Amino acid sequence: MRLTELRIAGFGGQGVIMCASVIGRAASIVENGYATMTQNFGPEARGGACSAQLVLSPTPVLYPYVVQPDLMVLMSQEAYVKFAGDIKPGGTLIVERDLVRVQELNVPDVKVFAIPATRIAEDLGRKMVQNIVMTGFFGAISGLLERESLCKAVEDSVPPAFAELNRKAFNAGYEYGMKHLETGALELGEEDPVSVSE
Amino acid sequence: MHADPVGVLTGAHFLDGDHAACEGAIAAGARFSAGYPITPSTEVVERFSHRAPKIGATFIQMEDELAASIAILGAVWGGVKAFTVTSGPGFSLMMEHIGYAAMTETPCVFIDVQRGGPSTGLPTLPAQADMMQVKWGSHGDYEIIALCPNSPQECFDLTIKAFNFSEQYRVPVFVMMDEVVGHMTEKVVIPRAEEIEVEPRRWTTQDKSSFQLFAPCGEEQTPEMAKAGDGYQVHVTGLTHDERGYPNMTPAVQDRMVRRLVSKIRDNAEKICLTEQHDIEGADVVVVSYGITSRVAQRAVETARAEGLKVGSLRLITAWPFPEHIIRAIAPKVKGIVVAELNLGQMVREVERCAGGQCRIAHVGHAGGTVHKPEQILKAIQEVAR
Amino acid sequence: MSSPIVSITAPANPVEDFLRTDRMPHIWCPGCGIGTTVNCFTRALLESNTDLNKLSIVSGIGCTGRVAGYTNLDSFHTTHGRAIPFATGLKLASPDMTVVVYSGDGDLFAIGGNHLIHAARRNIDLKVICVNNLTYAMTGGQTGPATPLDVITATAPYGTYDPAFNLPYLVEAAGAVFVARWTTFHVKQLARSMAEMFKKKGFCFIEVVSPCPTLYQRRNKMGDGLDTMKFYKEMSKTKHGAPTNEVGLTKSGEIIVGKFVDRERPDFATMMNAHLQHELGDQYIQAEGPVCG
Amino acid sequence: MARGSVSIVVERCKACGFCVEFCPSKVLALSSAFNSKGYHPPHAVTPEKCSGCDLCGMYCPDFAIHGFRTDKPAAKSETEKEPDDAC
Repeated sequence: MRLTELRIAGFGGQGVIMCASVIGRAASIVENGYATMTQNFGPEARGGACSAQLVLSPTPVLYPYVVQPDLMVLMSQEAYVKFAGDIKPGGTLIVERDLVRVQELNVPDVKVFAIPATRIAEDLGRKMVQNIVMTGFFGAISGLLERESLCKAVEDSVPPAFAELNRKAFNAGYEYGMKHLETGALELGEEDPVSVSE
Repeated sequence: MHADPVGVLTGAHFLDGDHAACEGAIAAGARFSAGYPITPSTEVVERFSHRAPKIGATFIQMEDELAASIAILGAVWGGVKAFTVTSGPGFSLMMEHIGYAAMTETPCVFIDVQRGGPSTGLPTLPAQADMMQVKWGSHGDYEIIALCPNSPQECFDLTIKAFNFSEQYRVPVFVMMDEVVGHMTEKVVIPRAEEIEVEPRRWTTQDKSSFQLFAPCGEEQTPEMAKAGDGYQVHVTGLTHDERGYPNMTPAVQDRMVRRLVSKIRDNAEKICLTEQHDIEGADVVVVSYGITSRVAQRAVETARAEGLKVGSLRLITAWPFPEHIIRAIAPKVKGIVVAELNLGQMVREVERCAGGQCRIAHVGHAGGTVHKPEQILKAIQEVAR
Repeated sequence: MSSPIVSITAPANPVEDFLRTDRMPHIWCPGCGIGTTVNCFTRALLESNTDLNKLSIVSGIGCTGRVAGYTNLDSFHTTHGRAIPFATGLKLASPDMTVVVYSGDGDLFAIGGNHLIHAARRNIDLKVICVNNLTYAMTGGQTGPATPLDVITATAPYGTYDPAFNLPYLVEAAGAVFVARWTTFHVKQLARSMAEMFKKKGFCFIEVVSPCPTLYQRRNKMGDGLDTMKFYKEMSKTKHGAPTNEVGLTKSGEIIVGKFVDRERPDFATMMNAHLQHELGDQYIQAEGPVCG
Repeated sequence: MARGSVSIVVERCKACGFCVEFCPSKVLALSSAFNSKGYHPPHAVTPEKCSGCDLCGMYCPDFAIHGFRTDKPAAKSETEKEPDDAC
């Protein structure tokens, strides 16, 4: 694990905080590193937008906030517009393919990876596990944490009755990520394969 | 004694500070809480309301903070350990009962998750601006104990400590969190119950006819407790009272009683003052901070040391009683002390008072809403070290 | 002086056992009715065989607030207006305790009004005795929430013009299960009413109209304590079950007394325990009073 | 023959007169003597009429007087009414 600043954002109901919490749990409890999660509690974060910040580190985290994220998981267009430009040069953007239209950023060398997490979750029968699909995808793309650590954190975060479904969701996202890594990151501004349904 | 395992969620958890503080309270033996919702503290009692019915505890949501802050005192005299939770505006309403708890020597814990003020201020954003209010907010002379956690783990650990101090000294104890610490989520390790030291209430076994509810015992100058229903016919009043608890409004009794309320804490201050000190020996500059600011300050200290500056750090875990003896020892040996806090000048006054002009004091104030940038603190270190 | 008859075999005044006699004489003025209500209170405790080790008395601030200090019971003299929330905490932490709140009209209905209505709404098992002397007496006779219209007070030198609370009406509306009113003239009825209240579960309320000769009556040229007692005797009318909206007090009009409300409604703890038991089943662990270790 | 008697703690009395006024048998009157606070405590002017009903004790706001029976408690006769029934 290396010092990494993450932001995960989307709209309420997508399980943004849960996604961040699973990653933090995997890093700090399963892998015994350090993770500090904060959330945007300001009124500006209401009305749909929802965002969590996560600092992962091999040593204790001192400054609790994210200054310039190394990696962002953006699950809505609003979140993309609001946060994408804050990414660190050379950083990684992970987006929900059907909900985010990636646009040109004034930041060099940003890598973009997209996954239709909602659609995959729907195919699994429960739209609500989209955040866990996204967590799996994050795991594969970022390579920050062990696959097993994340999967264990997912299982520890959900009621036992839903463990199987969430494991499936996680694996689906992870597999999609591994395939995506083979084909490489998207170019910014690239229209295809991102399709925004309007 | 050890914690009751019924309430102890042994293991590693990924918890925010509010939830961790609730677990600390439960581990410490709290079995009653009365609350009134207020951001950013509400999660503490939300969790308690969820946990209470499964551990033989009671939660009641009261009609306001005045009610919450005295319902817990009623519960304490009914024989349980109790606490309430609030933030700035609610804390202002509770001031009356801080005085009442101090005057009646009622062991209890208040958790204040500080947000920006004055007034409604910044409900969802941090500050450390209740630090003087917690000490001086109620009228009259009294002493309290206030602890400042800087992580969810400490929200757990120090809430237990707060309950222990409250029983040891029969005094209200305050866990002075801030919004960042309250809402940040980190790993919290909850030990096994037998590894958690819990201070039991010091129930009296003295004779019913001669027991005095307010007669000091031991070097802690703290009276033993009896509860309603024990047959002691206790009388508890906020009026100036003698050792039996009877109102006695004379200058002599006032002097005797109030002096003891103050001295039981002041005389034991060195035992109560918890600090974390790094590299103070030989330092040119010492950075004093507490709560979330201590983490930000530590980053500044590390940068300064990397630049070759001789910088030490003093973290106030106990803010009240103020660790006067430590500041008095540091002041003559350093060029200056940098005090960083999320307010425009509160604990720095204590530092100035104790330093007594023997070194430079630089205050890095902040009106709240977010934490300092480490560079702000670094700049002050560099200036003082020059 | 002419010798009062003192029988050598005189049994002790039954009130003595309930008093902190080392604090007598008390601070109440000549002709004040608070002491009279204490007599009734102690007779009611005797009559109802209440376990005195399982009874606590909680007062707020004011003349009536001093009752807690004079009674040789577990007694709590709290802050102004907050006797009810203190008592709420005490009762919930100590469920087998009978908790009596003994305070005045200003304490309970002005500064403490919010607590009172919420405790009544929740039906917390508290026995509230409100000595209503129609004014803030301890502070010198200012207008209170129960001061009738057209009354001279220290802060209404030209007379009051803001309507008073009708205490039984308010308390009934808020949810109390037992509501009665007497005056300090009605000592036997008051004692009986209190004894009845001790046996009733839930939020119970007794208003006792009482003289404040030093401030209220004197300022309004209504004579002394004894004159006020005679006034109560003359103007009171017992109407059990009277609709509480018809029992509001005026400066010199009729005083309707009696038991107005006596109804059944599960109290807070009963509701809480039943509900949590239903929702959580075996997982529910009911709080069983003092635990402190 | 008196069936009861009263006991008075003169120093507690503040001479409100409640006991005198509401004694159903009119046993009491305020005395002309002072206690140490300058009040005139009551005394029994017709002690033979005292029934020991303790209504004085119920009324006394200063816990200064109470009544008690001196005879063996007998079954209540029909003429013996509870004093409060009058009010």
